[in-house]
Amino acid sequence: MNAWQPDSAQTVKVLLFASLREQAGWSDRRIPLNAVAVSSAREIWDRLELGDLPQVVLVAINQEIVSADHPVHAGDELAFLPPFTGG
Amino acid sequence: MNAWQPDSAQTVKVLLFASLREQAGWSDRRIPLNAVAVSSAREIWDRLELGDLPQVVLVAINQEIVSADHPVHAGDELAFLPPFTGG
Amino acid sequence: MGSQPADLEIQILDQPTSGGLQLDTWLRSRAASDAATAVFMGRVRELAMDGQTLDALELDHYPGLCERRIETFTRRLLEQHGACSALVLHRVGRLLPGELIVLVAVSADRRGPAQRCCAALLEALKHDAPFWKREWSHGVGTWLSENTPLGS
Amino acid sequence: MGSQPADLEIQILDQPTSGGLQLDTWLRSRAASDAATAVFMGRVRELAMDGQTLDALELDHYPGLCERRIETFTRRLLEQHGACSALVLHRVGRLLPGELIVLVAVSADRRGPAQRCCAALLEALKHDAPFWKREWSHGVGTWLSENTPLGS
Repeated sequence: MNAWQPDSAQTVKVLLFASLREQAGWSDRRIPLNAVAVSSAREIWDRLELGDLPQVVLVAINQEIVSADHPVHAGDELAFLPPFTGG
Repeated sequence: MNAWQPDSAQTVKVLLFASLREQAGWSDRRIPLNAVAVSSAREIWDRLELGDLPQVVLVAINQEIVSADHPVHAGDELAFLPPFTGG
Repeated sequence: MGSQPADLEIQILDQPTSGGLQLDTWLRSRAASDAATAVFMGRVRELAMDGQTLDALELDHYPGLCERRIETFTRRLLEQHGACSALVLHRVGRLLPGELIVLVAVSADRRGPAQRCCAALLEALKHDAPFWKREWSHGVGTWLSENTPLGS
Repeated sequence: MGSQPADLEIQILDQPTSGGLQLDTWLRSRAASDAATAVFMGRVRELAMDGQTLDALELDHYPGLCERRIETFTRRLLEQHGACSALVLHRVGRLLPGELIVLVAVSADRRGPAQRCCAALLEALKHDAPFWKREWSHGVGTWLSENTPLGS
Protein backbone atom coordinates (compact mmCIF):
# COMPACT_ATOMS: atom_id res chain seq x y z
CA MET A 1 0.00 0.00 0.00
CA ASN A 2 0.99 3.55 -0.62
CA ALA A 3 1.44 5.76 2.46
CA TRP A 4 0.73 8.86 0.32
CA GLN A 5 -3.08 9.42 0.17
CA PRO A 6 -4.40 12.44 -1.77
CA ASP A 7 -7.69 13.72 -0.36
CA SER A 8 -10.17 12.76 -3.06
CA ALA A 9 -8.23 9.90 -4.63
CA GLN A 10 -8.76 7.47 -1.75
CA THR A 11 -11.60 9.08 0.20
CA VAL A 12 -15.33 9.68 -0.13
CA LYS A 13 -16.96 12.93 0.95
CA VAL A 14 -19.85 12.18 3.33
CA LEU A 15 -22.66 14.73 3.87
CA LEU A 16 -25.26 14.59 6.62
CA PHE A 17 -28.40 16.73 6.76
CA ALA A 18 -30.91 17.98 9.32
CA SER A 19 -31.41 15.61 12.28
CA LEU A 20 -28.52 13.33 11.18
CA ARG A 21 -26.19 16.31 11.31
CA GLU A 22 -27.40 17.06 14.84
CA GLN A 23 -26.99 13.46 15.89
CA ALA A 24 -23.45 13.14 14.52
CA GLY A 25 -22.25 16.61 15.47
CA TRP A 26 -20.82 17.26 12.00
CA SER A 27 -22.14 18.01 8.52
CA ASP A 28 -19.42 16.83 6.14
CA ARG A 29 -16.33 14.69 6.49
CA ARG A 30 -13.88 12.80 4.29
CA ILE A 31 -13.90 9.05 5.00
CA PRO A 32 -10.99 6.91 3.71
CA LEU A 33 -12.02 3.98 1.53
CA ASN A 34 -11.02 0.39 2.16
CA ALA A 35 -8.12 -0.06 -0.25
CA VAL A 36 -8.78 -3.71 -1.12
CA ALA A 37 -12.61 -4.02 -1.40
CA VAL A 38 -15.36 -1.87 -2.94
CA SER A 39 -17.52 -0.32 -0.22
CA SER A 40 -21.28 0.21 -0.37
CA ALA A 41 -23.05 3.32 0.97
CA ARG A 42 -24.32 1.19 3.86
CA GLU A 43 -20.79 0.07 4.77
CA ILE A 44 -19.63 3.68 4.91
CA TRP A 45 -22.64 4.52 7.13
CA ASP A 46 -21.73 1.69 9.50
CA ARG A 47 -18.28 3.24 9.95
CA LEU A 48 -19.88 6.54 11.09
CA GLU A 49 -21.04 4.86 14.33
CA LEU A 50 -24.53 6.36 14.20
CA GLY A 51 -26.40 3.07 14.79
CA ASP A 52 -28.23 1.07 12.09
CA LEU A 53 -29.06 2.99 8.90
CA PRO A 54 -32.74 3.94 9.41
CA GLN A 55 -35.07 2.59 6.70
CA VAL A 56 -36.45 6.10 6.11
CA VAL A 57 -33.03 7.62 5.39
CA LEU A 58 -32.33 8.03 1.66
CA VAL A 59 -28.86 7.72 0.13
CA ALA A 60 -27.52 9.96 -2.64
CA ILE A 61 -24.27 9.37 -4.49
CA ASN A 62 -22.99 12.27 -6.61
CA GLN A 63 -26.41 13.95 -6.21
CA GLU A 64 -28.34 10.95 -7.51
CA ILE A 65 -30.63 9.02 -5.18
CA VAL A 66 -29.58 5.36 -5.11
CA SER A 67 -30.04 2.23 -2.98
CA ALA A 68 -28.04 1.90 0.25
CA ASP A 69 -26.20 -1.04 -1.31
CA HIS A 70 -24.89 1.01 -4.21
CA PRO A 71 -21.06 0.89 -4.49
CA VAL A 72 -19.09 3.96 -3.50
CA HIS A 73 -15.91 4.97 -5.30
CA ALA A 74 -13.04 7.25 -4.41
CA GLY A 75 -13.96 10.88 -5.01
CA ASP A 76 -17.71 10.29 -4.71
CA GLU A 77 -20.01 12.60 -2.76
CA LEU A 78 -22.17 10.42 -0.50
CA ALA A 79 -25.13 12.00 1.30
CA PHE A 80 -27.52 10.60 3.92
CA LEU A 81 -30.94 12.27 3.81
CA PRO A 82 -33.61 12.10 6.55
CA PRO A 83 -37.28 12.19 5.40
CA PHE A 84 -38.00 15.41 3.48
CA THR A 85 -40.21 18.01 5.17
CA GLY A 86 -40.26 20.90 2.69
CA GLY A 87 -43.10 22.60 0.88
CA MET B 1 -111.33 49.46 -12.23
CA ASN B 2 -109.28 52.59 -11.80
CA ALA B 3 -108.20 54.33 -15.01
CA TRP B 4 -105.28 55.94 -13.19
CA GLN B 5 -102.35 53.47 -13.26
CA PRO B 6 -99.11 54.58 -11.60
CA ASP B 7 -96.06 52.88 -13.19
CA SER B 8 -95.11 50.45 -10.48
CA ALA B 9 -98.52 50.02 -8.86
CA GLN B 10 -100.04 47.95 -11.67
CA THR B 11 -97.01 46.86 -13.67
CA VAL B 12 -94.09 44.48 -13.34
CA LYS B 13 -90.60 45.40 -14.51
CA VAL B 14 -89.25 42.67 -16.82
CA LEU B 15 -85.51 42.27 -17.42
CA LEU B 16 -83.92 40.15 -20.14
CA PHE B 17 -80.23 39.23 -20.32
CA ALA B 18 -77.68 38.12 -22.91
CA SER B 19 -79.15 36.03 -25.75
CA LEU B 20 -82.74 36.71 -24.60
CA ARG B 21 -82.09 40.43 -24.87
CA GLU B 22 -80.79 39.87 -28.42
CA GLN B 23 -83.79 37.77 -29.34
CA ALA B 24 -86.37 40.25 -27.99
CA GLY B 25 -84.58 43.40 -29.09
CA TRP B 26 -85.01 45.04 -25.70
CA SER B 27 -83.50 44.67 -22.22
CA ASP B 28 -86.14 45.99 -19.83
CA ARG B 29 -89.81 46.85 -20.13
CA ARG B 30 -92.84 47.49 -17.89
CA ILE B 31 -95.61 44.95 -18.43
CA PRO B 32 -99.12 45.75 -17.12
CA LEU B 33 -100.57 43.12 -14.79
CA ASN B 34 -103.92 41.44 -15.29
CA ALA B 35 -106.13 43.37 -12.87
CA VAL B 36 -108.40 40.48 -11.87
CA ALA B 37 -106.08 37.43 -11.55
CA VAL B 38 -102.63 36.88 -10.05
CA SER B 39 -100.06 36.21 -12.81
CA SER B 40 -97.16 33.77 -12.65
CA ALA B 41 -93.70 34.48 -14.10
CA ARG B 42 -94.48 32.00 -16.89
CA GLU B 43 -97.69 33.85 -17.79
CA ILE B 44 -95.78 37.11 -18.07
CA TRP B 45 -93.19 35.36 -20.28
CA ASP B 46 -95.94 34.09 -22.57
CA ARG B 47 -97.12 37.67 -23.10
CA LEU B 48 -93.61 38.64 -24.36
CA GLU B 49 -94.16 36.50 -27.52
CA LEU B 50 -90.70 34.92 -27.41
CA GLY B 51 -91.89 31.31 -27.83
CA ASP B 52 -92.10 28.73 -25.04
CA LEU B 53 -90.05 29.51 -21.91
CA PRO B 54 -86.90 27.37 -22.40
CA GLN B 55 -86.31 24.83 -19.62
CA VAL B 56 -82.76 26.17 -19.14
CA VAL B 57 -83.89 29.75 -18.53
CA LEU B 58 -83.98 30.70 -14.82
CA VAL B 59 -86.49 33.11 -13.34
CA ALA B 60 -85.67 35.71 -10.67
CA ILE B 61 -88.26 37.81 -8.86
CA ASN B 62 -86.91 40.74 -6.88
CA GLN B 63 -83.39 39.32 -7.31
CA GLU B 64 -84.29 35.93 -5.84
CA ILE B 65 -84.24 32.86 -8.08
CA VAL B 66 -87.68 31.19 -8.01
CA SER B 67 -89.74 28.69 -10.01
CA ALA B 68 -91.39 29.84 -13.26
CA ASP B 69 -94.78 29.30 -11.60
CA HIS B 70 -94.06 31.74 -8.78
CA PRO B 71 -96.70 34.51 -8.56
CA VAL B 72 -95.74 38.01 -9.69
CA HIS B 73 -97.10 41.11 -7.96
CA ALA B 74 -97.31 44.74 -9.00
CA GLY B 75 -93.99 46.50 -8.51
CA ASP B 76 -91.94 43.30 -8.75
CA GLU B 77 -88.71 43.05 -10.74
CA LEU B 78 -88.95 39.92 -12.91
CA ALA B 79 -85.82 38.72 -14.72
CA PHE B 80 -85.31 35.90 -17.25
CA LEU B 81 -81.79 34.48 -17.17
CA PRO B 82 -80.20 32.28 -19.85
CA PRO B 83 -77.65 29.66 -18.64
CA PHE B 84 -74.73 31.32 -16.84
CA THR B 85 -71.35 31.35 -18.60
CA GLY B 86 -69.12 33.32 -16.24
CA GLY B 87 -65.91 32.41 -14.44
CA MET C 1 -58.30 26.58 12.91
CA GLY C 2 -61.67 27.66 11.52
CA SER C 3 -62.47 29.50 14.74
CA GLN C 4 -62.31 32.96 13.18
CA PRO C 5 -65.42 34.12 11.32
CA ALA C 6 -65.50 33.59 7.57
CA ASP C 7 -64.21 36.66 5.82
CA LEU C 8 -64.78 37.47 2.17
CA GLU C 9 -64.18 40.17 -0.37
CA ILE C 10 -66.04 40.31 -3.69
CA GLN C 11 -65.20 42.76 -6.46
CA ILE C 12 -66.98 43.07 -9.83
CA LEU C 13 -64.68 45.21 -11.99
CA ASP C 14 -65.38 46.97 -15.29
CA GLN C 15 -61.76 47.95 -15.99
CA PRO C 16 -58.71 45.78 -16.86
CA THR C 17 -56.68 44.49 -13.92
CA SER C 18 -53.91 41.93 -13.46
CA GLY C 19 -55.36 41.14 -10.03
CA GLY C 20 -51.86 41.34 -8.53
CA LEU C 21 -52.49 44.45 -6.45
CA GLN C 22 -55.81 43.18 -5.05
CA LEU C 23 -54.27 39.77 -4.28
CA ASP C 24 -51.28 41.35 -2.49
CA THR C 25 -53.50 43.65 -0.41
CA TRP C 26 -55.82 40.79 0.52
CA LEU C 27 -52.90 38.46 1.37
CA ARG C 28 -51.34 41.09 3.65
CA SER C 29 -54.61 41.31 5.59
CA ARG C 30 -54.72 37.52 6.24
CA ALA C 31 -54.05 36.20 9.73
CA ALA C 32 -50.83 34.17 9.97
CA SER C 33 -52.99 31.22 11.00
CA ASP C 34 -54.19 31.09 7.37
CA ALA C 35 -51.01 29.28 6.39
CA ALA C 36 -52.34 27.92 3.08
CA THR C 37 -53.64 29.96 0.14
CA ALA C 38 -54.90 28.58 -3.17
CA VAL C 39 -55.49 30.95 -6.08
CA PHE C 40 -57.00 30.52 -9.52
CA MET C 41 -56.78 33.02 -12.38
CA GLY C 42 -58.62 32.74 -15.68
CA ARG C 43 -57.74 34.90 -18.67
CA VAL C 44 -59.31 35.59 -22.08
CA ARG C 45 -58.14 33.11 -24.74
CA GLU C 46 -56.79 34.15 -28.16
CA LEU C 47 -59.27 31.94 -29.98
CA ALA C 48 -63.05 31.81 -29.88
CA MET C 49 -64.86 28.53 -29.15
CA ASP C 50 -65.16 27.89 -32.91
CA GLY C 51 -61.41 28.36 -33.43
CA GLN C 52 -61.61 31.83 -34.98
CA THR C 53 -59.36 34.66 -33.79
CA LEU C 54 -61.08 36.39 -30.87
CA ASP C 55 -61.26 40.18 -31.08
CA ALA C 56 -62.85 40.68 -27.69
CA LEU C 57 -64.90 38.97 -25.01
CA GLU C 58 -67.98 40.77 -23.69
CA LEU C 59 -69.07 39.97 -20.15
CA ASP C 60 -72.56 40.86 -19.00
CA HIS C 61 -73.97 40.37 -15.49
CA TYR C 62 -77.10 41.01 -13.43
CA PRO C 63 -75.95 43.59 -10.87
CA GLY C 64 -77.24 43.01 -7.36
CA LEU C 65 -78.34 39.41 -7.79
CA CYS C 66 -74.83 38.59 -8.97
CA GLU C 67 -73.02 39.95 -5.90
CA ARG C 68 -75.59 38.46 -3.53
CA ARG C 69 -75.39 34.99 -5.07
CA ILE C 70 -71.58 35.04 -5.00
CA GLU C 71 -71.62 36.08 -1.35
CA THR C 72 -74.10 33.32 -0.46
CA PHE C 73 -72.28 30.44 -2.14
CA THR C 74 -68.85 31.69 -1.03
CA ARG C 75 -69.93 31.70 2.63
CA ARG C 76 -71.47 28.23 2.22
CA LEU C 77 -68.33 26.82 0.50
CA LEU C 78 -65.93 28.34 3.07
CA GLU C 79 -67.91 26.68 5.84
CA GLN C 80 -68.29 23.38 3.95
CA HIS C 81 -64.54 23.11 3.33
CA GLY C 82 -63.37 24.53 6.67
CA ALA C 83 -61.62 27.44 4.95
CA CYS C 84 -61.23 30.90 6.50
CA SER C 85 -61.42 33.58 3.86
CA ALA C 86 -61.92 34.25 0.18
CA LEU C 87 -61.23 36.91 -2.42
CA VAL C 88 -63.30 36.93 -5.63
CA LEU C 89 -62.55 39.29 -8.52
CA HIS C 90 -64.65 39.09 -11.70
CA ARG C 91 -64.43 41.32 -14.76
CA VAL C 92 -67.44 42.60 -16.70
CA GLY C 93 -67.55 44.74 -19.87
CA ARG C 94 -65.35 44.39 -22.94
CA LEU C 95 -62.18 42.28 -22.42
CA LEU C 96 -59.24 41.73 -24.79
CA PRO C 97 -57.33 38.44 -25.20
CA GLY C 98 -54.93 37.87 -22.29
CA GLU C 99 -56.92 40.05 -19.85
CA LEU C 100 -57.91 38.62 -16.49
CA ILE C 101 -61.55 37.43 -16.34
CA VAL C 102 -61.63 35.93 -12.88
CA LEU C 103 -59.41 35.57 -9.81
CA VAL C 104 -60.40 33.39 -6.85
CA ALA C 105 -58.23 33.08 -3.71
CA VAL C 106 -59.02 31.00 -0.65
CA SER C 107 -57.04 30.83 2.60
CA ALA C 108 -57.22 28.08 5.19
CA ASP C 109 -55.15 26.51 7.92
CA ARG C 110 -54.34 23.50 5.70
CA ARG C 111 -53.59 23.13 1.99
CA GLY C 112 -56.33 20.53 1.28
CA PRO C 113 -59.27 22.76 2.34
CA ALA C 114 -57.73 25.80 0.59
CA GLN C 115 -57.27 23.91 -2.71
CA ARG C 116 -60.64 22.15 -2.66
CA CYS C 117 -62.58 25.27 -1.66
CA CYS C 118 -60.84 27.35 -4.35
CA ALA C 119 -61.75 24.81 -7.05
CA ALA C 120 -65.37 24.53 -5.82
CA LEU C 121 -65.71 28.32 -5.69
CA LEU C 122 -64.53 28.62 -9.29
CA GLU C 123 -67.12 26.05 -10.44
CA ALA C 124 -69.83 27.94 -8.53
CA LEU C 125 -68.78 31.18 -10.28
CA LYS C 126 -69.09 29.43 -13.64
CA HIS C 127 -72.42 27.73 -13.01
CA ASP C 128 -74.30 29.61 -10.27
CA ALA C 129 -73.61 33.33 -10.79
CA PRO C 130 -75.46 35.46 -13.40
CA PHE C 131 -72.58 36.25 -15.77
CA TRP C 132 -72.79 35.83 -19.54
CA LYS C 133 -70.00 35.79 -22.11
CA ARG C 134 -70.25 36.93 -25.73
CA GLU C 135 -67.36 36.29 -28.11
CA TRP C 136 -66.61 38.88 -30.79
CA SER C 137 -64.83 37.69 -33.97
CA HIS C 138 -64.69 39.67 -37.22
CA GLY C 139 -67.38 42.02 -35.93
CA VAL C 140 -69.85 39.25 -35.12
CA GLY C 141 -70.91 38.62 -31.49
CA THR C 142 -71.95 35.15 -30.29
CA TRP C 143 -73.37 34.53 -26.84
CA LEU C 144 -71.87 31.37 -25.33
CA SER C 145 -74.43 28.72 -24.49
CA GLU C 146 -72.18 26.85 -22.07
CA ASN C 147 -68.86 27.11 -20.27
CA THR C 148 -65.55 25.64 -21.37
CA PRO C 149 -65.07 22.14 -19.98
CA LEU C 150 -62.96 21.62 -16.85
CA GLY C 151 -60.41 19.73 -18.96
CA SER C 152 -59.76 16.02 -18.57
CA MET D 1 -53.09 23.27 -26.49
CA GLY D 2 -50.03 21.60 -24.96
CA SER D 3 -48.13 22.02 -28.23
CA GLN D 4 -45.63 24.52 -26.83
CA PRO D 5 -42.65 23.05 -24.94
CA ALA D 6 -42.90 22.82 -21.15
CA ASP D 7 -41.43 25.92 -19.56
CA LEU D 8 -40.39 26.18 -15.94
CA GLU D 9 -38.71 28.52 -13.51
CA ILE D 10 -37.32 27.35 -10.17
CA GLN D 11 -36.01 29.72 -7.49
CA ILE D 12 -34.54 28.73 -4.12
CA LEU D 13 -34.44 31.95 -2.08
CA ASP D 14 -32.60 32.71 1.17
CA GLN D 15 -34.27 36.10 1.77
CA PRO D 16 -37.91 36.95 2.67
CA THR D 17 -40.28 37.49 -0.25
CA SER D 18 -44.04 37.83 -0.67
CA GLY D 19 -43.71 36.08 -4.04
CA GLY D 20 -45.91 38.77 -5.60
CA LEU D 21 -43.24 40.29 -7.79
CA GLN D 22 -41.99 36.94 -9.08
CA LEU D 23 -45.56 35.78 -9.75
CA ASP D 24 -46.41 38.99 -11.65
CA THR D 25 -43.25 38.77 -13.78
CA TRP D 26 -43.87 35.12 -14.56
CA LEU D 27 -47.56 35.71 -15.36
CA ARG D 28 -46.68 38.52 -17.76
CA SER D 29 -44.37 36.16 -19.66
CA ARG D 30 -47.12 33.54 -20.16
CA ALA D 31 -48.61 33.02 -23.60
CA ALA D 32 -52.27 34.06 -23.83
CA SER D 33 -53.04 30.44 -24.73
CA ASP D 34 -52.30 29.57 -21.07
CA ALA D 35 -55.75 30.80 -20.07
CA ALA D 36 -55.82 29.03 -16.69
CA THR D 37 -53.37 29.52 -13.82
CA ALA D 38 -53.49 27.79 -10.43
CA VAL D 39 -51.29 29.05 -7.60
CA PHE D 40 -50.55 27.76 -4.12
CA MET D 41 -48.79 29.71 -1.36
CA GLY D 42 -47.70 28.28 1.98
CA ARG D 43 -46.64 30.50 4.86
CA VAL D 44 -45.03 29.93 8.29
CA ARG D 45 -47.59 29.24 11.02
CA GLU D 46 -47.67 31.10 14.35
CA LEU D 47 -47.63 27.85 16.32
CA ALA D 48 -45.19 24.94 16.32
CA MET D 49 -46.45 21.37 15.72
CA ASP D 50 -46.67 20.87 19.52
CA GLY D 51 -48.81 24.01 19.96
CA GLN D 52 -46.07 26.23 21.38
CA THR D 53 -45.48 29.74 20.02
CA LEU D 54 -43.10 29.49 17.07
CA ASP D 55 -40.14 31.90 17.14
CA ALA D 56 -38.78 30.89 13.75
CA LEU D 57 -38.73 28.13 11.17
CA GLU D 58 -35.34 27.00 9.84
CA LEU D 59 -35.27 25.50 6.36
CA ASP D 60 -32.30 23.47 5.23
CA HIS D 61 -31.78 21.96 1.77
CA TYR D 62 -29.26 19.98 -0.26
CA PRO D 63 -28.14 22.46 -2.94
CA GLY D 64 -27.77 20.98 -6.39
CA LEU D 65 -29.70 17.78 -5.81
CA CYS D 66 -32.64 19.88 -4.66
CA GLU D 67 -32.89 22.01 -7.81
CA ARG D 68 -32.32 19.02 -10.09
CA ARG D 69 -35.00 16.91 -8.42
CA ILE D 70 -37.52 19.76 -8.55
CA GLU D 71 -36.78 20.29 -12.24
CA THR D 72 -37.17 16.57 -12.99
CA PHE D 73 -40.51 16.06 -11.22
CA THR D 74 -41.90 19.41 -12.43
CA ARG D 75 -41.23 18.47 -16.08
CA ARG D 76 -42.77 15.04 -15.49
CA LEU D 77 -45.89 16.49 -13.81
CA LEU D 78 -46.42 19.19 -16.46
CA GLU D 79 -46.36 16.50 -19.13
CA GLN D 80 -48.52 14.09 -17.11
CA HIS D 81 -51.24 16.71 -16.55
CA GLY D 82 -51.00 18.41 -19.95
CA ALA D 83 -50.00 21.73 -18.37
CA CYS D 84 -47.72 24.25 -20.08
CA SER D 85 -45.53 26.00 -17.54
CA ALA D 86 -44.64 26.23 -13.86
CA LEU D 87 -43.09 28.62 -11.39
CA VAL D 88 -41.64 27.21 -8.15
CA LEU D 89 -40.33 29.46 -5.34
CA HIS D 90 -39.02 27.88 -2.13
CA ARG D 91 -37.43 29.64 0.84
CA VAL D 92 -34.45 28.35 2.77
CA GLY D 93 -32.75 29.80 5.85
CA ARG D 94 -34.43 31.33 8.90
CA LEU D 95 -38.11 32.26 8.42
CA LEU D 96 -40.45 34.17 10.75
CA PRO D 97 -44.16 33.43 11.25
CA GLY D 98 -46.22 34.73 8.34
CA GLU D 99 -43.33 34.59 5.84
CA LEU D 100 -43.79 32.76 2.54
CA ILE D 101 -42.26 29.26 2.50
CA VAL D 102 -43.38 28.07 -0.89
CA LEU D 103 -45.18 29.34 -3.99
CA VAL D 104 -46.19 27.05 -6.84
CA ALA D 105 -47.92 28.33 -9.99
CA VAL D 106 -49.00 26.24 -12.98
CA SER D 107 -50.50 27.48 -16.24
CA ALA D 108 -52.45 25.41 -18.71
CA ASP D 109 -55.06 25.79 -21.42
CA ARG D 110 -57.81 24.47 -19.10
CA ARG D 111 -58.53 24.94 -15.39
CA GLY D 112 -58.59 21.19 -14.52
CA PRO D 113 -55.01 20.45 -15.64
CA ALA D 114 -53.74 23.69 -14.03
CA GLN D 115 -55.38 22.90 -10.66
CA ARG D 116 -54.44 19.21 -10.60
CA CYS D 117 -50.85 19.81 -11.68
CA CYS D 118 -50.43 22.60 -9.09
CA ALA D 119 -51.67 20.32 -6.28
CA ALA D 120 -49.47 17.41 -7.44
CA LEU D 121 -46.43 19.68 -7.71
CA LEU D 122 -46.94 20.90 -4.14
CA GLU D 123 -47.10 17.30 -2.86
CA ALA D 124 -43.91 16.47 -4.79
CA LEU D 125 -42.16 19.49 -3.19
CA LYS D 126 -43.22 18.21 0.23
CA HIS D 127 -42.26 14.57 -0.26
CA ASP D 128 -39.66 14.33 -3.03
CA ALA D 129 -37.35 17.34 -2.66
CA PRO D 130 -34.49 17.49 -0.11
CA PHE D 131 -35.78 20.23 2.18
CA TRP D 132 -35.90 19.94 5.97
CA LYS D 133 -37.74 22.10 8.50
CA ARG D 134 -36.67 22.83 12.07
CA GLU D 135 -39.04 24.64 14.42
CA TRP D 136 -37.57 27.02 17.00
CA SER D 137 -39.58 27.68 20.19
CA HIS D 138 -38.15 29.23 23.36
CA GLY D 139 -34.60 28.76 22.05
CA VAL D 140 -35.04 25.03 21.37
CA GLY D 141 -34.86 23.68 17.81
CA THR D 142 -36.77 20.56 16.73
CA TRP D 143 -36.36 18.94 13.32
CA LEU D 144 -39.73 17.89 11.92
CA SER D 145 -39.99 14.19 11.23
CA GLU D 146 -42.92 14.52 8.84
CA ASN D 147 -44.97 17.09 6.97
CA THR D 148 -48.25 18.62 8.07
CA PRO D 149 -51.21 16.59 6.82
CA LEU D 150 -53.04 17.68 3.67
CA GLY D 151 -56.12 18.42 5.82
CA SER D 152 -59.31 16.41 5.55
